[in-house]
Amino acid sequence: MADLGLYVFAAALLFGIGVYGLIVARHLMRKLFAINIMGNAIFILMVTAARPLDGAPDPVPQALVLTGIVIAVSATAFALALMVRLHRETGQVSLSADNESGGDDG
Amino acid sequence: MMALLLDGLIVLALVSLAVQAISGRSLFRGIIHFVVFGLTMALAWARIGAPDLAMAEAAIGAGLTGALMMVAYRRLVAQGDNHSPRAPAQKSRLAIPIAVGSGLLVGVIGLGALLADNPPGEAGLIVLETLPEYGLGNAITGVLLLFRGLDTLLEIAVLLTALLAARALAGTGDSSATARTQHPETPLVGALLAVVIPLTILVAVHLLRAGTHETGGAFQAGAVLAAAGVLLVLSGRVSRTDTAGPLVRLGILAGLSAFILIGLMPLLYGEALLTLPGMWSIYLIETAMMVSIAAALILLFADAGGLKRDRRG
Amino acid sequence: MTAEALSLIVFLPLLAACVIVAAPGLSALSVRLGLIPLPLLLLAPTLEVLDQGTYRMALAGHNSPLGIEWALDPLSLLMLWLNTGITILVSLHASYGFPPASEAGRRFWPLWLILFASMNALVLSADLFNLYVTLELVTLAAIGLITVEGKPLALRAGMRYLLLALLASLLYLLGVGLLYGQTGTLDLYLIAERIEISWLPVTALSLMIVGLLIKSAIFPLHAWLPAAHGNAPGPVSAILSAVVVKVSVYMIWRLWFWTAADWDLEAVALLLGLLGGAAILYGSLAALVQVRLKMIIAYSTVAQLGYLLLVFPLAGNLAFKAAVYQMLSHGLAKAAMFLAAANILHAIGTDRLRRLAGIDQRMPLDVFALALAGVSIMGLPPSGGFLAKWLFLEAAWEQQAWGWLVLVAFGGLLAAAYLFRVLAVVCLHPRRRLGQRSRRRSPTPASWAALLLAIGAILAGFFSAPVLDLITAGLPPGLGSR
Amino acid sequence: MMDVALPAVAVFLLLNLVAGMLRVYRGPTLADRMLAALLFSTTTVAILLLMAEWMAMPALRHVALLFVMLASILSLAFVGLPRDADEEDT
Repeated sequence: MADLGLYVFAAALLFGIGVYGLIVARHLMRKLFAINIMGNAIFILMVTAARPLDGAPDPVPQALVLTGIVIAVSATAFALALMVRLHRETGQVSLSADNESGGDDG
Repeated sequence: MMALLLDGLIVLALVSLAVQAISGRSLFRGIIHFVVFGLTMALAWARIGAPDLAMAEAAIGAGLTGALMMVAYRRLVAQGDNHSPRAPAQKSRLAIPIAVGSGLLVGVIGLGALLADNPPGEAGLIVLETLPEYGLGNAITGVLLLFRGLDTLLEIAVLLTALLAARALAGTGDSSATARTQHPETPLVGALLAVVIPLTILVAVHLLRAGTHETGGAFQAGAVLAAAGVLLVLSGRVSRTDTAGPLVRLGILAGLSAFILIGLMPLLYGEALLTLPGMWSIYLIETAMMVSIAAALILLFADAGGLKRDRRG
Repeated sequence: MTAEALSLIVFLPLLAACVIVAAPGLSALSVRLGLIPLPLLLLAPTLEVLDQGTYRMALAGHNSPLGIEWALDPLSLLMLWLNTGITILVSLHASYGFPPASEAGRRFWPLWLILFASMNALVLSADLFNLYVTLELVTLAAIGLITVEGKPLALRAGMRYLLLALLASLLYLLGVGLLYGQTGTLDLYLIAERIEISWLPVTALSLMIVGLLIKSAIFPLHAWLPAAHGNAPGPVSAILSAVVVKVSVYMIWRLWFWTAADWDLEAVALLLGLLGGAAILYGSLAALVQVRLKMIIAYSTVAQLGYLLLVFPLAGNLAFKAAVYQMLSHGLAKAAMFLAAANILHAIGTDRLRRLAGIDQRMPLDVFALALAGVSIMGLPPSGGFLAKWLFLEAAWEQQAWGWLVLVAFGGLLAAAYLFRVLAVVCLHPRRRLGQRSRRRSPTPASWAALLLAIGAILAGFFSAPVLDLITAGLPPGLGSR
Repeated sequence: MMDVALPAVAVFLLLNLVAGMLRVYRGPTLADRMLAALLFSTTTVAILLLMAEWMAMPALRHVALLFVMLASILSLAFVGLPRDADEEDT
């Protein structure tokens, strides 16, 4: 098995990059990249936070991460559909526009 | 020494790909970088010693997420999104401090957890201990289906919900979504399909079967199957329809409903909810889940309510 | 019996959702089958809890260090009743806006039933990771419902909600991973026994709580709520405000009072209380300046959620009862308000306040429901909201926490201010003309659904004894004595 | 001997990957990027197979198999993309 410390380091960097992207990026798809990258960082930490058994990572966190990956892709798929529809309705692919409380037909 | 170099290179690639995906100039390149990031992530999982995760990440995290992103990008372009390639970044002076701070926090937490002198996870030990009783070789499949089945059941429900919610979005509003591009029949694509499709199905079934004793499982197999479906959609062999035919509906629901019905069965003879009655039920549920995952992902990709075979195919 | 009933409470609505997708022709029937039996199914668990106190079941026959367990105690039982009762009444309303047999209904009902089932599953679960999965299911189904009509404002609100919710889940998930690494289990009661307090578990707990605070829209992490709740279809707004945001507060309570029962975290408790106080003030003031009825109600939710956090600094028997009671009565009242607002919006075509003058003559039932629910939100006797706030005042008085006492009282005044503003416009302008806007009428049962919920919120003030007894029976460890 | 040689080859292949990344970055045409991305999957398959041998983890061969399947599909997905959107950036 690899030196896990290095991967924890990677996770920290990736999480920071994801946070930066989430704040800075305008385009919704980039925000989704950012969230997925943060998710990967957290998945790494979940596996490394548990002590390995028999030289391999603990199977329980691995199973949790597997579930997490499927949930992440489901949420991403829905977010993409939402983004496409939002663009079709408003011509925008970012959330920067305001006046959310306006609108007559609520 | 070489191992360290290898890990270092993987980490370096991960970080630079992440930076590129987020801050690169063009969105299209961002998607490519994100996909390659996912592939590199799979290498990282392999190095960490988690081949199941490597496979899931490659198939679902990189492959299908990437395909979904590309098709969404294509729809944006078709809808006339012309500022996306150069979307300017928001200016925020706080962004860098917050990012550095949260990265540091996560690093400290991660190192703290790595270095903490914990006993090995008791749940994990129980898995390794009791798994042979069930005749399963893959601990992760065991956790997903035998020991923590509810998580898996609800996870399929999450996928179904995402599909239903996305369909609801496409179903309202105008009909521009139904306009499709023509697919000219090209000889190379036809030849490729003739080889690839049977192979994919073979690989999917192999992965599914392998899931009980070694790396693999319903999710990975479903992703491979979905990839085959995506290929058929892209090449125009299968075309989208607005409503699902009975077969497609069955496919979408097979996983969740089979899991629920089999999970409720033990209540009839006084056992605990979701106790799986035998190996046959594991195979049945896994197959149904594979079909559902594939169906849901293909429909999400095609932005379609249903699918039908094109006459040419 | 109980095991069977609890299994069906979760799986019956899910199966009904499957049937609607599989056979749209059966949708009216399966909506009924997925909802109406639920109160009956709840009887067995209720008797069990009244009799035994707590009921635990290990799913798949694997109990806790590894397997997932469901734990039914008085608090989760109350949450099940809250969810079931409100969902069924709101469904009555929704069956007019989204007829099950229609195209819109076929999009709406599967998500609705999944949302219902997932909240039941969440309330029952005693497993940190399973809670994560159920919470994701709740969130995705909820956002799917917000955007189901495809209106631009709702789409944007849903997108913002989704991004924040994903971020929140990641924080929660990181905490779960850390706690598993520390304890080798995911059972939230077992973790409480095993954990040794150090910086790592405290960090994990904080991450999870921050994630859940985002999901429950506690000030200053509330930014997504008003737009999402104010622009969703009427029944969806009702269920979002009444139950969906509550389940993540419920999770915070579970983590705080059960998993971290023995930790001494007074500073964090004070901080959470201050956030709650800020939410009360900010939400109420923001509600005062809104121009749309649904936005007023949505900001009112931000304010009323703040009360639920006062239980942390005032930790004790009385405060806990007050917070649970606030959760129940606010659920009823807020669902009633949103349904009434949906009826008004449907009939008038807008919910801008200045165009609602004089509708009390045309829509007496809805305005009455709005007013009754308002009584409970303001905390006027004899409503359930009054009782909750009274208990808060009593708790603050007993601990001589004058600051909190003033805050609770002042919050009630502010609520009165923003609600009377609404009622004044609606009832006291007889001279304004309604003009051509009186096109549509809401079906009477839709109004009755709102009225029934509002009456429930009032009755909660009268028939409080059994509920309070139940809460007392289910007080968290350590709080019972104080 | 093999313990050094196998990771060394893997490192070499990874360096190849980095070179390919440069091509994705610089383009200039869509086809260049697509070919580079294809190179990724091929190289990754090789790395995974090396790792399977070196880390004594035969399961990684399954992962490699899956990579092969996905590569062909991703490449087709690339082909289906519109031309007008991205060619202006060189």
